[in-house]
Amino acid sequence: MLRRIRQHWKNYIGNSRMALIGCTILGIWIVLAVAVPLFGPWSYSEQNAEIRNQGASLLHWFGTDRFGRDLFTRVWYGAGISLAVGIFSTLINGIIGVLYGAVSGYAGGRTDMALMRIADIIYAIPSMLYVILITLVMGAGVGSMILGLCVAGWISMARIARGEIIKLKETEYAYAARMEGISPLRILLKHLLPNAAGTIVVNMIFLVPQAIFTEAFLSFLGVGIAAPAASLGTIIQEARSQMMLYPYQMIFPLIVLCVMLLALNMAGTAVEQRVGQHSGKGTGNR
Amino acid sequence: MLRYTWKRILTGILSLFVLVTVTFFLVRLIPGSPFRQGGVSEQVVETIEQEYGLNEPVLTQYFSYIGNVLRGDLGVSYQDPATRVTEIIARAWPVTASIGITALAVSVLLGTGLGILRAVTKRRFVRELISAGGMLAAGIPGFAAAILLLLVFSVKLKWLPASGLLSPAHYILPVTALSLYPAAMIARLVGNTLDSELQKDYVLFARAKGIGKWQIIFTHALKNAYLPVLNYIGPASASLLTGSFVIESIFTIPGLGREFVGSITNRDYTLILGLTVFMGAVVIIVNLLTDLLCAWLDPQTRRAYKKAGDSAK
Amino acid sequence: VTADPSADGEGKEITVAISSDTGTMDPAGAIALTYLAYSVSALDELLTYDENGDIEYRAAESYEVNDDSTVWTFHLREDALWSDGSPVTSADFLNTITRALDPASGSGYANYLFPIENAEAIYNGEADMDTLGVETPDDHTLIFHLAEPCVYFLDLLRLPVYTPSCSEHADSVDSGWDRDPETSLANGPFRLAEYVPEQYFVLEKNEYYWNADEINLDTITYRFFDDTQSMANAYEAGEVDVATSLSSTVMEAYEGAEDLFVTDQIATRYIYMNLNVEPLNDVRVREAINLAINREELCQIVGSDTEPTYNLVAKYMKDKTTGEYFVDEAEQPFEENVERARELLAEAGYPNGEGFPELTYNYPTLEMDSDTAQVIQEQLKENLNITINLEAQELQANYSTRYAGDFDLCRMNWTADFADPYTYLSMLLSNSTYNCSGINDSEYDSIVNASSSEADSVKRSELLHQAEQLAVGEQFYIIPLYAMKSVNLVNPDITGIRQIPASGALEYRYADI
Amino acid sequence: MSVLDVRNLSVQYPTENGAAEIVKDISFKVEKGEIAGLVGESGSGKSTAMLAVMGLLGERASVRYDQITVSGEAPVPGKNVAMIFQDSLSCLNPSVKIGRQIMETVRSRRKCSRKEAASRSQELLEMAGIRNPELRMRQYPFELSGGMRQRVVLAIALACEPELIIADEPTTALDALVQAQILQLFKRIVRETGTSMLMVSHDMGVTAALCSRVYVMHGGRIEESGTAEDIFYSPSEEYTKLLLRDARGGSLSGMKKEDSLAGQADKCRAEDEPILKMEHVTKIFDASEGIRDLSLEIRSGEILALVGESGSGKTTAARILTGMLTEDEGTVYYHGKVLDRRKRMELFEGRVQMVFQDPYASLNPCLTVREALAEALEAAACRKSVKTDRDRMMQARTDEKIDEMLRMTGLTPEDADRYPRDFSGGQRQRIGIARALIVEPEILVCDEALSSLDATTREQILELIFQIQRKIGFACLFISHDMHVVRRISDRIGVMYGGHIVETGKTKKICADPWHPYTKQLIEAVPEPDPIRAAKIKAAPVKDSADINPSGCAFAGRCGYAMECCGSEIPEDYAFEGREIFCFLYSDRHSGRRSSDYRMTSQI
Ligand SMILES: Nc1ncnc2c1ncn2[C@@H]1O[C@H](COP(=O)(O)OP(=O)(O)OP(=O)(O)O)[C@@H](O)[C@H]1O
Ligand SMILES: Nc1ncnc2c1ncn2[C@@H]1O[C@H](COP(=O)(O)OP(=O)(O)OP(=O)(O)O)[C@@H](O)[C@H]1O
Ligand SMILES: [Mg+2]
Ligand SMILES: [Mg+2]
Repeated sequence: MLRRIRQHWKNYIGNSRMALIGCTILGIWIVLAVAVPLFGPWSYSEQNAEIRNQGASLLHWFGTDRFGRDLFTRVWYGAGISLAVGIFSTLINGIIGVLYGAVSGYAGGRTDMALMRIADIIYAIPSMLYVILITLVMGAGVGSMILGLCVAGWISMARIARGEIIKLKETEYAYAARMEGISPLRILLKHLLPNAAGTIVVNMIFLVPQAIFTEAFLSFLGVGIAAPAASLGTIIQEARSQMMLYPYQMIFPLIVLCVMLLALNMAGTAVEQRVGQHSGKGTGNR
Repeated sequence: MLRYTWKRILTGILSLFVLVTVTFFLVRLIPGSPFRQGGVSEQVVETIEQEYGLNEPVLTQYFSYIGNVLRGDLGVSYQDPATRVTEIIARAWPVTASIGITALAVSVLLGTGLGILRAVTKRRFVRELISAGGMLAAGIPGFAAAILLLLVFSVKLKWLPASGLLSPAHYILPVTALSLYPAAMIARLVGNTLDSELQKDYVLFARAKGIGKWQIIFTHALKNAYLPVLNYIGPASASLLTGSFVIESIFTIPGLGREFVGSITNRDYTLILGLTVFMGAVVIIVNLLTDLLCAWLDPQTRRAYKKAGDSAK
Repeated sequence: VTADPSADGEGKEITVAISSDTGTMDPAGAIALTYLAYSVSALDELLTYDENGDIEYRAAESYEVNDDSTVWTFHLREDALWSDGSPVTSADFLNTITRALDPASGSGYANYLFPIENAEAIYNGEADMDTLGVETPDDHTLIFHLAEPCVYFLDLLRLPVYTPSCSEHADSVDSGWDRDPETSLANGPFRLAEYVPEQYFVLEKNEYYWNADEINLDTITYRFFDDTQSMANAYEAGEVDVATSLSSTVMEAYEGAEDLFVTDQIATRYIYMNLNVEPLNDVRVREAINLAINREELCQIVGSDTEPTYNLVAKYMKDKTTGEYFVDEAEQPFEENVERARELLAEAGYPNGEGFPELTYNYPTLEMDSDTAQVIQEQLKENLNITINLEAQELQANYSTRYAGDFDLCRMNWTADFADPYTYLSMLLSNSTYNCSGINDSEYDSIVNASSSEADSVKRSELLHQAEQLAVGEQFYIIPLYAMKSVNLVNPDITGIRQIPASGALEYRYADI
Repeated sequence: MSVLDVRNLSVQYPTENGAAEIVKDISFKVEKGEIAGLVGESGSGKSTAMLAVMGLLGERASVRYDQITVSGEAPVPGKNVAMIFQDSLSCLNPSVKIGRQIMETVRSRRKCSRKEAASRSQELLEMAGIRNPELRMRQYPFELSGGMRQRVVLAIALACEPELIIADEPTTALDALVQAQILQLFKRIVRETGTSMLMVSHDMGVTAALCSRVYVMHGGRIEESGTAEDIFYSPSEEYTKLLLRDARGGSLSGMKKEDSLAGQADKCRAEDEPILKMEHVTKIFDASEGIRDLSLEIRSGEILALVGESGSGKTTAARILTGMLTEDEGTVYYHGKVLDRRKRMELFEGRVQMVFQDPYASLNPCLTVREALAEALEAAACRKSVKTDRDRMMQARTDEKIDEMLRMTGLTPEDADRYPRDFSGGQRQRIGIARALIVEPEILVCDEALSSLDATTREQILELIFQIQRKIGFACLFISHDMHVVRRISDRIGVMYGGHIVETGKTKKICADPWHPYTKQLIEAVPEPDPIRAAKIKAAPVKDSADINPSGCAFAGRCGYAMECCGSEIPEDYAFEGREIFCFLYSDRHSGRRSSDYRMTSQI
């Protein structure tokens, strides 16, 4: 198992500097997002009218917001929510999308056609509609946000997975496996998916920033996380009206968000390059 | 090819029909009435709902709506009964389309240009600069970019107008904000695919033929490298053409996205449905065009399509 | 489009930022912000009150009323013309009224016609239009017969349903006449010159206006904005000359600047407590919650454009007879007191909040309400140790929730329709459509009803105060939170902008640059 | 002055563990109007050296040399030198029409109008032996057959009007007949235009047929150089001798095996029902390609070879047999039972295995060798449903079996835990064979399993298949376009043309005395690694595959003996002494009514 993990690490990350930087930043961000709200001296929701809108100080590193809440704690709390939303929705979308796309691509023919048209329709329904519906049924919160992102979020993944599977289905080793009499499910799981993994992983990594984007966008519209909890998107949105007076209230969360997305993009790009190299080496004749 | 196109159009129409159905019922599930406003009494709301047939069984409403849609009638906006939904689309879409297409053009040109530069340049510095720039641009959420642009260029520096779409200068900020992300993505894709395309034998052969570097890139490599890019541009242009609510609201642009969010907040059923149908149609048409364009660029796909069409006999 | 004072030949023009394009411009239709902005400059109502509370005659020259305030006769200006040169007649006023009484028109103000004889019956389809108590004996006389005495009838006259619409063009709400410069005629100082949906509309000076000499501006352009932030940006970028109803941060940002123009808004934000929900049916609990909220602190956080209020009637509404703020004439209904609140809660069976069920607070997804909700949640937690769950809803969904009475606590905001406390107090009547929290207090009902036929203004005032004290200070049916100011930015070069006393909105008809 | 003069050329590739010197200080020359050859095994650095000469290596490698001149000047690609690459499909841009690809070359060489360029391109295509150039110029590369593509590439090279054409394995992927045509063409071009040519190949036969001067390259060095006669008749270096021996297939042991095996197969055939049989199978792709009304049978223990030009439907037939494709019409029998066309692959239950052409694409890169082999075994075990309590024993046996199989295919058990990417092409092909054989199949299908390998490796693997076949005794369908190989390994040959079988029969007989006109051409076109004999090969005239007439004999258009009936009727199956032949020359109509003891002989 350990060997596998190390193998995968080597496969996907290698010794790329970019990946290292990206992963390190992500690691720091996750640690901060967990540790600051848990162990910090302030709580993300505690208000104090006396210290409203104070700039950065030794006591409050990012200053305070208009409720007198410590912005440092809030920003990291929000980063945690954003990351959680991003990562969980990506995982769910990834799993659903890959399975759906793989089945569709592997089955082919009418099944494929029907499944893909269903996906098209779901994709064409504006996401606002069902996000609102979900928040109405489940109430605003992280759960409904993730659910909302997952209604149509898996479709791009499904398309990618389908494309890969259709490509791989025709490879000679897939035929060889079928000739050995291995069951279709096993062929899918052992032969096709692992080989599509590179593309899938790359796309999944890029899916995380997209989910965070969408979450921030929905928060911007006001159908996001329920107050006083907040994601980075909501914190930025809340600070928008104060922008001219207290720009730091927007700048700090924005920087944290951008660095987070940047780190994810770096990791993704690094893996992408790596996977690209691989496929170049692995299957080509030259 | 023609057969395939027809088949795609037919499934497109079918999808559109299902889309209308699903949206119709989805919208009714959302609580709130289109006529309930600050000063309107419950009684009034009921009377008007009756007037518009909203108290009838949902199924009856559904069938009459479908009937109307088939006749090309998307109904009148509940919010503003003097205006037909088609009129609203007719005035909002050109606005959205004009920035959408400009943004698309900008991002395609910029993205492709930078992508090519990244793939071709021998200078490591330029390469990394473009990569880093792309990652940064892709890492700033659209709304944040829009707000920052607005703040810097129009509020602080007063160089560019902040709102509306009254003159060419008004286009600059929203188009910039809209094209940042797609441009970065396109640059990344073009860079990557071109990189691998330039490794291929036919490029080497073209060089052995004595063809110039730029001619190789433009007439040979780019054509092949553009397929995956097109697959990105397709959905991206669909979303640009159906309007970005955030950008439109930040820059006060009277486009489709804003109209759509407005229609949802107002529970303007006919408008929501009309816009959904329209946007769905745009998405489907854009996807179809992308596919056909891909086929045009890639003769092998075209052959596959021909086969798909034939075997459907 | 910016005003350019030096270019005299070009004409004087200003650009005003207003909120997004909603509703029709037909006074009998489902009107909203667009109409309000338009009518202020383009339409003359019969008469109105000026800043000092004196009557200013507009479309009417004079009026008479009988002793028991049931028959009101208005004499229209003979020289008043529509913007195409045709005369304004009493039939034009009747046109709006009859059309508004058709429920299909979707008029939100039709119920303000109900004091007129048979109006309600006609609206409900129980009577014929002929029976309506409005008479037009000649082109320049308009007589209203009221079913019951109504002392505040003059205040109603600025409502859309009482403004004229040219009977030649204004036929139905959905014919689109209201936005077409050809057919949308004005009897006021400005007329519609151009209307671009969702973007802007342009008013030009109406040369046929009877008082055209007093009017200085040539053009007013109204531009629609989705949110106050964009408006402020546009003002800052110099694209508009006037931006209204901005957020409170503008007040801080422009502190001391000439541009800042803060006006009082005749509005109250409060919370409905659902009397059908378990602990809230106990008046002690309601009182406890009311006393436990620290409104000073709340207003500090929500914004400097808010001021604590302990009344239902808007803080800045003036009593026309005295010229004073109405609420200042009586004692404050209650005082905040956390100690007392805790005692009350204990008396109600929840010492230190123990066993108190979690209540849900529904509010619309507006920034101000979201801020308010968070502060109240925190305060109640801290002061009473009770937990409030927050549920932000889209505005339209929030309305639905409210009408359905499907809430524990629900935000409410009321901006006066006309300048009389009755507009507030009538909301809590047991048969009011705005009473959605299950208030059913016959004592209260009788006091309020008595007030509307009380011709003596002092006595009437007393009755109204008494009613307010009963509802807010004894029964604690609601949680009043704060009154609001309107934060506006106005180009300092512009003079002569007035404020309409009834609503606090700005009026540009006498402005100059 | 020599046209090409290269002195002391060295090339280094930067790799993870330091720079690897691929080309080590080589010098060579090409004189005016001559065809020089560069031979050597795969990976010896031939292509690298050529790219270095062209100056196309770019930044990928560091190149050092004392001199590279083309007629005294520095080489300019597309001007004084042009190059033809090995794989014609990958050289042509798949998404650009042929015409455009030639015209741009013409126009980059001489400034002229579009029209002039078009007519010049047609001229060039005709010169390269392409009929109907107008049509071809409007087509995309994938619409052309391999041979035609190779001609297009040549036409493009000619468009450069170079003094020297470097051809890097231009015929390796082609069948013998087309190869012969191309070789003829090269000769003609050199003769007519006076262009010099440097021909890179690992095929000694091709080199012998074409070149007057030969350089032998090995491990980045030039081992030996001289005239063709010197090299082929009196090689001095050990390595050259080795190459020649492999090329002549002269290992006597191989011949012996063939004999003994053929005898054995003879015996089996008499009694056994065919294991796998297809009757009147038709498969049409698009409009006209594919196979038509094809019947074929494989008997237990025999090696049946399918030969024929590219696109004749060999692969299609094999794919239908194995179930990778479904036929449009016809039936496939397995041990006399009709096989359902959809589920064929599953019905075989692993008893039919295949070794694919591309050793790189036929192994799952995510599985180690052991995993891949174990999986095959497991699947086989599951089917036999031997699910007893001896599972543990099974595991041990599995490992044992894998080790044995690896040893048998010339790998070591330690290799089992490595991933396919850690192996060379030849090694991978061995793994592919191991995987196919470990489940002890009844039938093994090898589709061009050896054509991507160099002569030495090919020789080893050929031997391997042979040995194992003798040991296990499976039947084998062996598809190849290399007549040398086919001749040595197969018991029976099926010759295909245009989707039909034109002749089947015992290998020895067919090779010694081909009856069908096409077979004859095919066999004669094979170049021998012997300059004198190779120079004599003739090439049949070129025909586009589009000329195939569906209502008559497929070969009629190209056949020198075509009669009237050939164009209008499809010839039947005429069987004589274990030989079946589809040609009217052998019909009663042509040869007359015959008595029962009449001995048919070749009619041509
Ligand atoms: N870009 C590269 N980087 C590192 N090594 C390379 C590169 N290209 C080729 N090689 C190595 O150089 C060696 C010679 O390759 P080359 O293609 O010149 O061989 P060849 O003689 O043409 O073989 P073949 O007959 O198979 O075409 C091989 O071992 C190959 O692995
Ligand atoms: N999947 C396919 N789709 C369309 N046409 C095909 C397909 N597979 C094969 N063909 C066509 O069928 C014909 C026979 O092809 P096949 O691959 O069987 O030839 P082959 O004898 O194996 O040739 P080669 O020696 O080049 O491998 C060719 O003309 C080919 O273009
Ligand atoms: Mg080579
Ligand atoms: Mg083949």
